[in-house]
Amino acid sequence: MAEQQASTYEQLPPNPETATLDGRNKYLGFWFFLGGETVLFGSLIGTYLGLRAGTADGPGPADLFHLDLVFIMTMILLTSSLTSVMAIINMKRGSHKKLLGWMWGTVILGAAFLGFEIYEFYDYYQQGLGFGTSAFSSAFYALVGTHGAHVLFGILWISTLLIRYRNSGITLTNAPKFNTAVLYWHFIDVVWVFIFTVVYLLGIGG
Amino acid sequence: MSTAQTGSKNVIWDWLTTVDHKKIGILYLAGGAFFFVLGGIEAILMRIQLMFPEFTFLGAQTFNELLTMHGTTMIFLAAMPLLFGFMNFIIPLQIGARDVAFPFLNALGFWLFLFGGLLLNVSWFTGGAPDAGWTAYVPLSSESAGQGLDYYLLGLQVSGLGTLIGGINFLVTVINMRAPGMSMMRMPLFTWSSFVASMLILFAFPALTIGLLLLMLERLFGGQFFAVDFGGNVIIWQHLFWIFGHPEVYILILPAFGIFSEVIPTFAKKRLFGYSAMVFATLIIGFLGFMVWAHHMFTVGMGPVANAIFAVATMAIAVPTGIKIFNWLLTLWGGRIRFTTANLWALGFIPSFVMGGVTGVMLAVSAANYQFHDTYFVVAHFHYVIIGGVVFGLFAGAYFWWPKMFGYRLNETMGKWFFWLFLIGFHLTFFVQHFLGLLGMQRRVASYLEGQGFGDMNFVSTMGAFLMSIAFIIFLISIFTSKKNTENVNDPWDGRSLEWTTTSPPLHYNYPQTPLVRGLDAFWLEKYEGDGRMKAAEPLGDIHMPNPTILPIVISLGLTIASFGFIYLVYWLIFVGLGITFGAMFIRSVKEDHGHHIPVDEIKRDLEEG
Amino acid sequence: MSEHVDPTAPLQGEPSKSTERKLRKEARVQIVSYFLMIFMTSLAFFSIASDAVDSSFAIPFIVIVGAVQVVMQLYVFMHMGEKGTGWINTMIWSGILIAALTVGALMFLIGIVKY
Amino acid sequence: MKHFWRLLPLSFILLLSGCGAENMSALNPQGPVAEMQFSLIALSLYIMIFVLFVVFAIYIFVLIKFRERPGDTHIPKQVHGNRTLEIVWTTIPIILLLMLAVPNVMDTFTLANTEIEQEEAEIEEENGEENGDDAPGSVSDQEAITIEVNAHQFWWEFEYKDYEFTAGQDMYIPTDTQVNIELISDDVQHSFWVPALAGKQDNVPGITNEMWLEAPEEGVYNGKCAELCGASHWLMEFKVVAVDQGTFDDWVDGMTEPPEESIEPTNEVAADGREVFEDSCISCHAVGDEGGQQGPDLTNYGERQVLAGYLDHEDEKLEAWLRDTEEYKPDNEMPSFSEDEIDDEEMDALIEYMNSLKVLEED
Repeated sequence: MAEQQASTYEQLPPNPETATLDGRNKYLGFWFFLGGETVLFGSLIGTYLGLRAGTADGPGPADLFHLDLVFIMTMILLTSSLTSVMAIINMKRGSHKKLLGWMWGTVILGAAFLGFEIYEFYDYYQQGLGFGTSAFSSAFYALVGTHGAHVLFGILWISTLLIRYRNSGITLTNAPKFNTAVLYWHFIDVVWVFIFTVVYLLGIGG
Repeated sequence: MSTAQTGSKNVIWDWLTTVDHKKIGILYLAGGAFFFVLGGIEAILMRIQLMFPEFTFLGAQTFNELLTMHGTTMIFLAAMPLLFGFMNFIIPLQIGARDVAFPFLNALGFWLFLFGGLLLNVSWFTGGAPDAGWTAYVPLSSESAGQGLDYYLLGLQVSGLGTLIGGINFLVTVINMRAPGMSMMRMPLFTWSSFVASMLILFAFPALTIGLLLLMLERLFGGQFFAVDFGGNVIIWQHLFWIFGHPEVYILILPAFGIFSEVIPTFAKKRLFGYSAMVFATLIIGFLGFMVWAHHMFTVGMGPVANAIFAVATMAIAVPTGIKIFNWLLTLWGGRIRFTTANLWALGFIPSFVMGGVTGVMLAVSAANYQFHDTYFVVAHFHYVIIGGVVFGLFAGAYFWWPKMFGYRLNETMGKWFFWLFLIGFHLTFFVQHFLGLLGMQRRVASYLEGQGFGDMNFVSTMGAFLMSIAFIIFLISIFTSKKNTENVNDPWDGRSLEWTTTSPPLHYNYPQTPLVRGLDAFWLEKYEGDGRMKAAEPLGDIHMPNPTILPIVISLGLTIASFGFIYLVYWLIFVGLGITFGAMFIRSVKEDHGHHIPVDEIKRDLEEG
Repeated sequence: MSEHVDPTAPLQGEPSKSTERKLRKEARVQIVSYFLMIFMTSLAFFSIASDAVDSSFAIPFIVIVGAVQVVMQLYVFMHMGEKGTGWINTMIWSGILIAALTVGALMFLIGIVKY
Repeated sequence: MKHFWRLLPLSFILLLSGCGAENMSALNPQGPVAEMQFSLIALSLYIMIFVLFVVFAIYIFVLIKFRERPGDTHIPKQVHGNRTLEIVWTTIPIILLLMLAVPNVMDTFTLANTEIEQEEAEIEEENGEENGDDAPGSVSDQEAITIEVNAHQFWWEFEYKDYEFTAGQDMYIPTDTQVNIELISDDVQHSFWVPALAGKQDNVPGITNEMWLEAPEEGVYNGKCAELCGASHWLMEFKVVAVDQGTFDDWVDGMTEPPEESIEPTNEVAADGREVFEDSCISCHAVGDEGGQQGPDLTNYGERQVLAGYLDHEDEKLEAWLRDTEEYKPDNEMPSFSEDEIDDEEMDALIEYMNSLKVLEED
């Protein structure tokens, strides 16, 4: 059975994250969770698109959005996706150190993204866009804020893993955990690409 | 690293910390039954109030709270958990697994449901339950005074999270945990339909989560999603609610269909007619279940094109449902039908549900729906499908699997009394309501005026409700008086699927050796074409099982505390609650728990005793 | 299963030759697609940020670019095209379908314009 | 002949339409809209009864024929399925549903269409009017009137857009004339339903919904709110009063310019009542042009079918209502008036005055 593919192998298992039944369950279950998250963000995006014209005399998208700042944020998040991919490739190579290194890179980039987002919100608030200013503002903060909360959770989650497994080497227990965390991170990125397009680009351009 | 933690000192502690799918299944059943009784009492109170025109048994406000809580309780806290109970107990047995894919999450799902349900009901004691209907349409709900609606929002959010977790767990269990030889197309129909229902849960509940989140932000934090004066739109709530709400009724009915697809072949002693057509129809129903939500909103002003499309899509659901009905009838055709109580419920289901189904098609006729919508016709329709389908399914499942779960058979005589009284009461209650609706009685009314001609039929309806209650009390009594029927419980009905190959109740690791499945209706195959025993897929050896843990309760408790913080906007309480939850999650993540092994000697000992 | 394996022991050894080759190739693919995504994002950005592009073209263009990037993320970064991902594809695409329906409904069927 | 099924003997339904209150039953349709909906109900019911019949017949046959008899121990043949049967019971339902779907789609569009000429022409065509040669005259010449229905917790306001006045609680309409209805709401969602005349549409805050109806006969039709809107949801009733065109015109005149008597009563008691009204009521209730709009317009209060939406139109009921509005309609916005505010004598005068508020000539 799967569990017997042990650490005693001469060679590394090609996919340590799915070498055990537990790992395969985690992998599949997490993907399904992401399927649900798709609908969750779909609902928020739909709400935003339905309400984005409802500015009620408050500022609207075109008055507010710093497209260049958001563009930089997008680049940062895309790059953090790449670093996490590199981390997993190194995990499969058996390099614990490089895994940790690339993952810390992801965390730092994620934190930078979050910092910019907080600055962004602060700035919009200064310009008169409170959460309750209009239906548009509520929907905007709800959508981007939920995404931001996901980023925050991702940062905390990955950091926890990195600290917990700083000395453990790559094991059949932590490989699935790193893998799911990275999947989660990619998903956040996917959602952001979509938010960048429909909220920011369409907000300025359409 | 494996720590052996077998046997616990304390029974209560044992149940609080269990991760065994069978115990969690029983917990779900107990919790669901509690809320079922609660919802039933709410229903009876409403029926008493409606017995006479302009009756003043209850105030209008109380009535609105009751109707809201009855709907919410029955859907979220009774029907779904009861089905989850059966799914938890039976699915791993049916696919030849020792446990579910995520035992820890399974326990977490249950405790979240329970705490969410209790939280919702706390509202009765804190100044008023939610009063805007189970659909909580804005702006009635966003402007409702008091904390009732906040309890609704937080309670459903917490229990909904539990349901979502449960759904994912079942999906992965079915995909990854099947015994050797148990291909997807050899799975019993109950497992199949629960699998599809879990898919619906996965995609439906996030929409509810967002709906509830938005309404919470609106009520508590000054959001303006539904505030027309600030550019908001009230129909967004209705879409989000029904994108969840319509699949929800299929989440309820599909597992019930699955139960009937187990019960009917067993008691007709015949293989399920058109197995693959049944699977296919289940998938189609699941798919179409997502395409039709707006038929709840025909009168809201979406426009004729939208109405026409959703009307036609809704009608289409009748086709796969019809396929199922005819397949059941043809399963019975040529069989040797035994009228046990379990089968009576299944047989009672067919005509009752078909009657609910045809009114469903009538409701799908959008132009005619302008007359039906929001009247007692609708009330009659959904009670016909939900009681005639889901509740009958639950009772059928209870009588069918009771010996497996508890090691004794429920008394058949009392069972038959229960069935007939309930069936008559049910039709008495709801049949007349079709006509009440057509004659002009709108739904969710706290009373009706004298001289509008509703009195007699409402009286009949209330009498029927009393009859149903009496019948249910007989059932409750029979649970406690049947305990001595312990002979022939392992395979009392000449069962067809794997769960009947285990002892009753099953050992806590289900199967000493994982069975080898050689075809559909695996056990029947071995009984009638083999030597009557399942072949083993593995040698007898140590069995790995997960450890019990208290963390699921701690996580759920934390969320409940945080919910009170949200309801009364006490920020430190929110932080304390979330701190407990995330702290417990952190512990779970950091402190690795790899379960324990049951030594082969102990298994041999169990086998000798069994 | 008489021998219990400790899943917390660090994995030892080297990846097999074929795995190593595969990983090396994969790293290349990932980096190339990363730059491709950066490029596409920039394209979308400039088509909006500069006034050079007409918005009747720019809007469908950025939506398509966004969609392509989502699919690339899923299939390159997240390996959704690999073997044994049938159920994953089923669930993710079902989720996307339902999310799309939701977005469509909330954009068009909220009573402001009747269809 | 789209509505041929309407001609079929509807014994079952006719039986039912006998019970229930007059002019408040979807089974007793008046006018083209309710009739169209009724015929769809009937059509779907027939198809469904056919389905029920087939299922029940097989069901009963199977249960009798294949029940286990004592001593029977045979093992039935394990049948896998039957392709032909599967195809049959997939195809037949699809055909039945198409029979239902096609007229439904057509009617859905008809009901959503408030353009009068086109509408009338269509109905004429469908009914195959007796006069045969489609004289585009008789009915269609009549111009449609438009009423904006604003639903409140828990009363109804009818703004006659063509005539620029507002009426409360009783919606007067001329017979044989298409009435276009625009539905709005300022507070929560309500639903406008006159079962005998037309199915419902919702009054949704922030959105204007449209529907139309037509009453062929004079009469008073019961209307209701069908969407849960609060504690007094069940009491949120109204009346549709269909009158002939002449009476309707008189009514419109009276509403736009109420009789002198309503503003400056000559009757002494009523004049006192007018004073009380000006002190306590007029800030919310209007008579003619004067008065607030927070409550129902009372210009024709004396001709109301019922008071407060449902109470019998009697002096004692009116007094009871004014003394304790919360008792009769929980959660409504109207204040109650104690004896300190309006003493008994004033109350009598007020009632006298209110009863005098009429806009139609006495018969």
